[in-house]
Amino acid sequence: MTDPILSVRRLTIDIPLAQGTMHAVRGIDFDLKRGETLCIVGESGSGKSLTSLAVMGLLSGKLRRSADRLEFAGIDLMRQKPRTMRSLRGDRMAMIFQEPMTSLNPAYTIGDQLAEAYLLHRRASRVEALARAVELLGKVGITAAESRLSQYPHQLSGGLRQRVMIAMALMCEPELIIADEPTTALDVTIQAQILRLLADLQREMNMAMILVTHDLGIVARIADKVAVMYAGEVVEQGTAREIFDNPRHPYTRGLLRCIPVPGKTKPGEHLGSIPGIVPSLVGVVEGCAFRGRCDVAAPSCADPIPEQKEGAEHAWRCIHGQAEEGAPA
Amino acid sequence: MLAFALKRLGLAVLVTLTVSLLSFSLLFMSGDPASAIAGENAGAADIEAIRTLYGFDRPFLVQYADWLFSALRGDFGQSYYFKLPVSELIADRLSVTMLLGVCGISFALLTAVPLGVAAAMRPNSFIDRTALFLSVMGQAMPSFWFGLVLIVIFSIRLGWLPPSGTAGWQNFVMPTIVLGYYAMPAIMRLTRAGMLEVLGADYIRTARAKGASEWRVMFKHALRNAVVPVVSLAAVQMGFMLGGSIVVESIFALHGAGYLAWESIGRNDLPTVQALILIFSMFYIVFTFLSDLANAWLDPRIRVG
Amino acid sequence: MAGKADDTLNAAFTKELESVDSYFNSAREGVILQRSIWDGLLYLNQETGEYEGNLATSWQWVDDTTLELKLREGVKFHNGEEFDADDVVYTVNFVAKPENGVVVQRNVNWMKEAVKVDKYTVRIITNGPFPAAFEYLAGPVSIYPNEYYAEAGPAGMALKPVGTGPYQVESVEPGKHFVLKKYEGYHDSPKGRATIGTVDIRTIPDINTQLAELFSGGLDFIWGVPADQAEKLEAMGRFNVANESTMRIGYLELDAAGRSGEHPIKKRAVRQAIAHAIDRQAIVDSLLKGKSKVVNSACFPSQFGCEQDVAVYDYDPQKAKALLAEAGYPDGFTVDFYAYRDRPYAEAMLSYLANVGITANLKYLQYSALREMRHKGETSMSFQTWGSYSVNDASAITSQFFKHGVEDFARDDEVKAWLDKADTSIDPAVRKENYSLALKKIADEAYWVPLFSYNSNYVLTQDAEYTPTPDEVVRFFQVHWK
Amino acid sequence: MARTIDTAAQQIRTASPAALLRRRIFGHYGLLFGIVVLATIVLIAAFAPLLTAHDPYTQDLLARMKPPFWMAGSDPDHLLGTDHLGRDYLARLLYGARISLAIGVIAALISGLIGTAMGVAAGYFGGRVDLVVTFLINVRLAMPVVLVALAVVAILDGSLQVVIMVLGLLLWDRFAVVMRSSVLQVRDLEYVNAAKAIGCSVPRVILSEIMPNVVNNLIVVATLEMAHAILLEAALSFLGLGVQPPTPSWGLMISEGKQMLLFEPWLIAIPGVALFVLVLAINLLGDGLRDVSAPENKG
Repeated sequence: MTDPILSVRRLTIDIPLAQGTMHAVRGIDFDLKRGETLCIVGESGSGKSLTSLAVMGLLSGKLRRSADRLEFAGIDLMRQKPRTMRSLRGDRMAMIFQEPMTSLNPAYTIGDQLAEAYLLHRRASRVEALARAVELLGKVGITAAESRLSQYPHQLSGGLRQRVMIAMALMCEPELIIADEPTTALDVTIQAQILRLLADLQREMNMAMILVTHDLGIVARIADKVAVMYAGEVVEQGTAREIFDNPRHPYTRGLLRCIPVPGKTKPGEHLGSIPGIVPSLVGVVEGCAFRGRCDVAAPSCADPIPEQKEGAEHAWRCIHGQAEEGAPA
Repeated sequence: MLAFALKRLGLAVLVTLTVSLLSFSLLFMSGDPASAIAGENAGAADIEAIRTLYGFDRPFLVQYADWLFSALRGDFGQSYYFKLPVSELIADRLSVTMLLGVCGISFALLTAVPLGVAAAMRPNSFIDRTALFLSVMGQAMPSFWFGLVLIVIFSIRLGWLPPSGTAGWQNFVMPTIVLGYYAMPAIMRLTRAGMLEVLGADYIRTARAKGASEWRVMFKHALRNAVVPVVSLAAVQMGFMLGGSIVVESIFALHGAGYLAWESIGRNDLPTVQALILIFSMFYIVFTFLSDLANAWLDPRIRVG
Repeated sequence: MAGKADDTLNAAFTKELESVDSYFNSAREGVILQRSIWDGLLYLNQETGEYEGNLATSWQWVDDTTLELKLREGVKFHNGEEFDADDVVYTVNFVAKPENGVVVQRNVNWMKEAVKVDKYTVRIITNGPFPAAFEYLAGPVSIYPNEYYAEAGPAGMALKPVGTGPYQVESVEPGKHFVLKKYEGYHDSPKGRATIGTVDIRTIPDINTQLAELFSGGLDFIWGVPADQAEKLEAMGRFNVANESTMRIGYLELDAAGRSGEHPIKKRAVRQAIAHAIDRQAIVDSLLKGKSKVVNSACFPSQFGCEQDVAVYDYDPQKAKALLAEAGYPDGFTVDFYAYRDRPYAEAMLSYLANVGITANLKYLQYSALREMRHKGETSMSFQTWGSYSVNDASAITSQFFKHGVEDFARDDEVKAWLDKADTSIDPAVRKENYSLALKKIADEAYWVPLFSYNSNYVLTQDAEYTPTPDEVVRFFQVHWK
Repeated sequence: MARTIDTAAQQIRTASPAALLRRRIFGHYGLLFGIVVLATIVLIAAFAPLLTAHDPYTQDLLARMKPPFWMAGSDPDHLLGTDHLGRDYLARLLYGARISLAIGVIAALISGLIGTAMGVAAGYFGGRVDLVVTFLINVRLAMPVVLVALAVVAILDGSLQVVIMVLGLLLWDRFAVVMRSSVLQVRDLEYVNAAKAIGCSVPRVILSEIMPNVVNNLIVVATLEMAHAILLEAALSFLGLGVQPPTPSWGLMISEGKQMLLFEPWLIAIPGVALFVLVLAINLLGDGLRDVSAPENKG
């Protein structure tokens, strides 16, 4: 096996607030290899988006990021100057955001915005950059690509804009692409097209991809690995097969309860709801954050929770798991 | 773009006509122009003769139309006071006022926009608070007071700048600051608010994700969008400044068009006042028209589709 | 910057002068320029009060309406044109024609025409006997070059004035900036030659700006400085401050004739009460200061015919109240009080009036607006001032306002008859007697409440000297460097 | 990103809306300052006769321009000295607060009524009404305010009523602009449509459904226009065409004191500072209200 292109250990993000520090992401680990797709799932506020922004180095100034390791292709992202980070972003790692309607600058043409990253990272003329833009627009399935270059974002539909966003992310053939809920703002029918497109391109260009999503149907279809986040922690991660077939964390199981048969969940279907509210992450958080909503909570859930492992990839944070259920083998 | 420009132009012409009609009727009510021209020792018969001679006895609308058509040819009549063609008189004074206005708005923009951007980049920082303080001061400080204070400091105490006149660039320093400071707060605040709003926008994150530098993000991606309302405001402020520079012109003895207008009101010099009100309103209209065009250029959502 | 070092006197006007052509402005600033740029036929010696020859060398009345003058030879205008009888004839005939629209008609409408006798002799024919003729010939009637004026007209003269005076005009920016240069070819006039090379005059409307310029050396000479500021300037010891009385007097114009309708002021007792109510001496002492004096007669004391032995209304609020009660207003009344200048003086008077029960509402208007109201007879009480155009003769003030014109609120036939007689007689004794009768009646009836004479403060840099005169005319040619 | 924090932060907000508002108000020093200072000035205006024994109109020509207490030669009887006619400066300042407040409040009321009516009509009805109103706003903006005000005051003489009326009739533009856009924003909201659907009359819909939702903006504009009117009156006074003496308006006091600016700067400094503080307080109040009612628009 090759080394992971992205390796994250004990990534922590703190948000200082007037009322105290909010521990939005609390020590998460994951690895991602070239050509792999990692899906991060979880409900709003679980820290999925922050995690992807942290990898890109795009957290706003007030947020504090720390990690034992945050390596991209052997580069320690924690220790890079902003300048180096800028040279990586848009070139070797790229990101697609969830709001195509607002993620494009209204003041510039599609062509300008597509060319920008290419011009920033490659020694290329504007003509070359635009040619590359046309090529990629074609790749993301936009017809009459040439004429689109001089159009402005407001002249395009949401689906087209998201295709443009994807093309923009791919301009420099990144090694890692992070897609943060790229389809939530779109029509259901278009969602499927866009996701299929993403998956195809990822395979074709042999990129590593992190896909942040709510949509378990998608996860089931395209994920190699899945990380389930809850209240700032990865409560369970493993290969897609492991997560869907053998979920160990009560939260994962809660999520999966509405999709009885993995692989048959329809695209666009949302996570089932689990009663109760997410606890405050401000101040010291001890024990399992899910215990307030958990059917199988025990007094020891308030103590630090050890990580349990099974095989090379599958890991979860719960006092239950192996002992209770037994290895499914 | 052309249709847009034409539409705005039509509106501009209509507004100009309305303003001129309003100002004409306002001044029509303001007293007997014949008596003003006749001077101190004129008898009733003299005044009557002048009234007929100048055509003040004709119906209001006829006089207005007459004036308007002459004005369209650039002929604003003779100043009752200076006995000179108004257009000649005004041309001379306007150059001072325009220069002052351009300097003033440039000063305002050159201080307000960087301050606003800096303040927006670091909300609640020292620079943000300084900018806020400056703008709050600017809004509450009467400009005549500020002008006189500057004279006391820079002309009398330090002797650096001449207090009055139009002899050289030094003469324009203080008037520019006073006039510019009047417009600065609003522009600063709008820039800051616009930048804050824009900096939170998703496309700024997109730009960062592409690896654009902070400088590029601020000035290429953010400012371009934040500046759209600022351009409109600056145009409005510029129009106000030209018409509102009376106080500044009077303090610094600049003999500009604003001061001329004020004096002409006192002298019942109607042709001059009418021409000036019309020209000031046209300035406003032209500036807003230009700013509309500039905005259309800056913001394709206005221009296209 | 300027001053003695480069032989330039920097001075300031407060108002924008409409036209440098002295016949086409009515402003004090215009008179000041006129005296420097042009000459009259005669000259009034301010010290002796005697008339001396200027462009004329001798003069005499041929009859009641014909004045013959011998002209000075060898005088040249600034543009090189030679001065002779043609210039006088052209100037007089031009300005005397009402349709040419000279602004201050009174200055010229006494002249019918001028007739050339020979190259250096002219006759001026007057419209009826006009005893004050010398006053005008030494004052506002200045002689223009006939050829140049015929070509340039008033508009050209305003932009590029040409005269015979001690200063010639270097540049004019209408209303804003005037530069005068010493005229090297000036004739041997009683005015004397200018000693300062350049006079640079800018219009600076704000008194604070004028003072700031003075402090920072941008100005060498300002005048009309209010009393309080002049006191402070004098205390600073950095400037020459001179005070001189002016011919301007302030007065309350009371509508005795009832032109503005029925109102208490029509009653004599009420007008007298108003006169008794105001402490004029206190206003002079505290506000006007300098050489100002309380005046009692409806003219400036030095003017010919200005009778001083008239009824005097002392400050006596009790008497004022008694007079009001007598007139049927024991509780006073309310009246609009119009004014156009010197707001503090007006305010001070309001307060005195309030003390005797008269509620006066101040209406502060622009001069022209107020004049229009007065011409229409809409004001029952207004605070006016009159400078007599520095003409040292009662005809320039009393006759101006009491001969049933639009500015006559007394409309007293008797007064008018006396004034007519005084104005048209050549005999000084007859004139004096009739002015006296008129002024006494005006005072007895309290048609006006004469208030005080004005004064003017002249402030110069320490490098320069100037002795002001009561006619309020600044003579640049008499300013000297120390 | 900011949004991410907001959503995150919102989760942990447990306080009630009222408590939150209270916290915002007391956390906003500008607003607090504005409220306290303005309230003080209003109280001073209301109780002026109790605060000084002097009458603001009584003059004493023998005691002119007595310096204020911090200068040598001051008279303990006249804490802030006397003016050019020997009137007590403190008394004039205290009574003057009434005039300046009256000018600000009434002018803002008049212009507020005009501007709101026009703006609401334009926003609510749209179409031709909107076109006409927008046109009128343009015309109004194109007129040079100071000049027109000067011209009108010069024609009609500068009594307090005239000055207030002129300012009121000239300053409605911002009301109209802001009200129009505010109404446009709420016009098609569900509850408005619901009110229309159940057959409420137009005035009723406007008064009970639309106005409550735009009143925040209205108040903010009103404060700013108040400040604007007060400053404009001072400028008119400076040019000699403001409120007539002997009314003790601050603008008039400045204009009277400016004559002695270079020698007795306190004459203009005292009313100048009072005017500055008043306008500052009103502006801070307006800014603060905007921040508190819509923190996302802070700026």
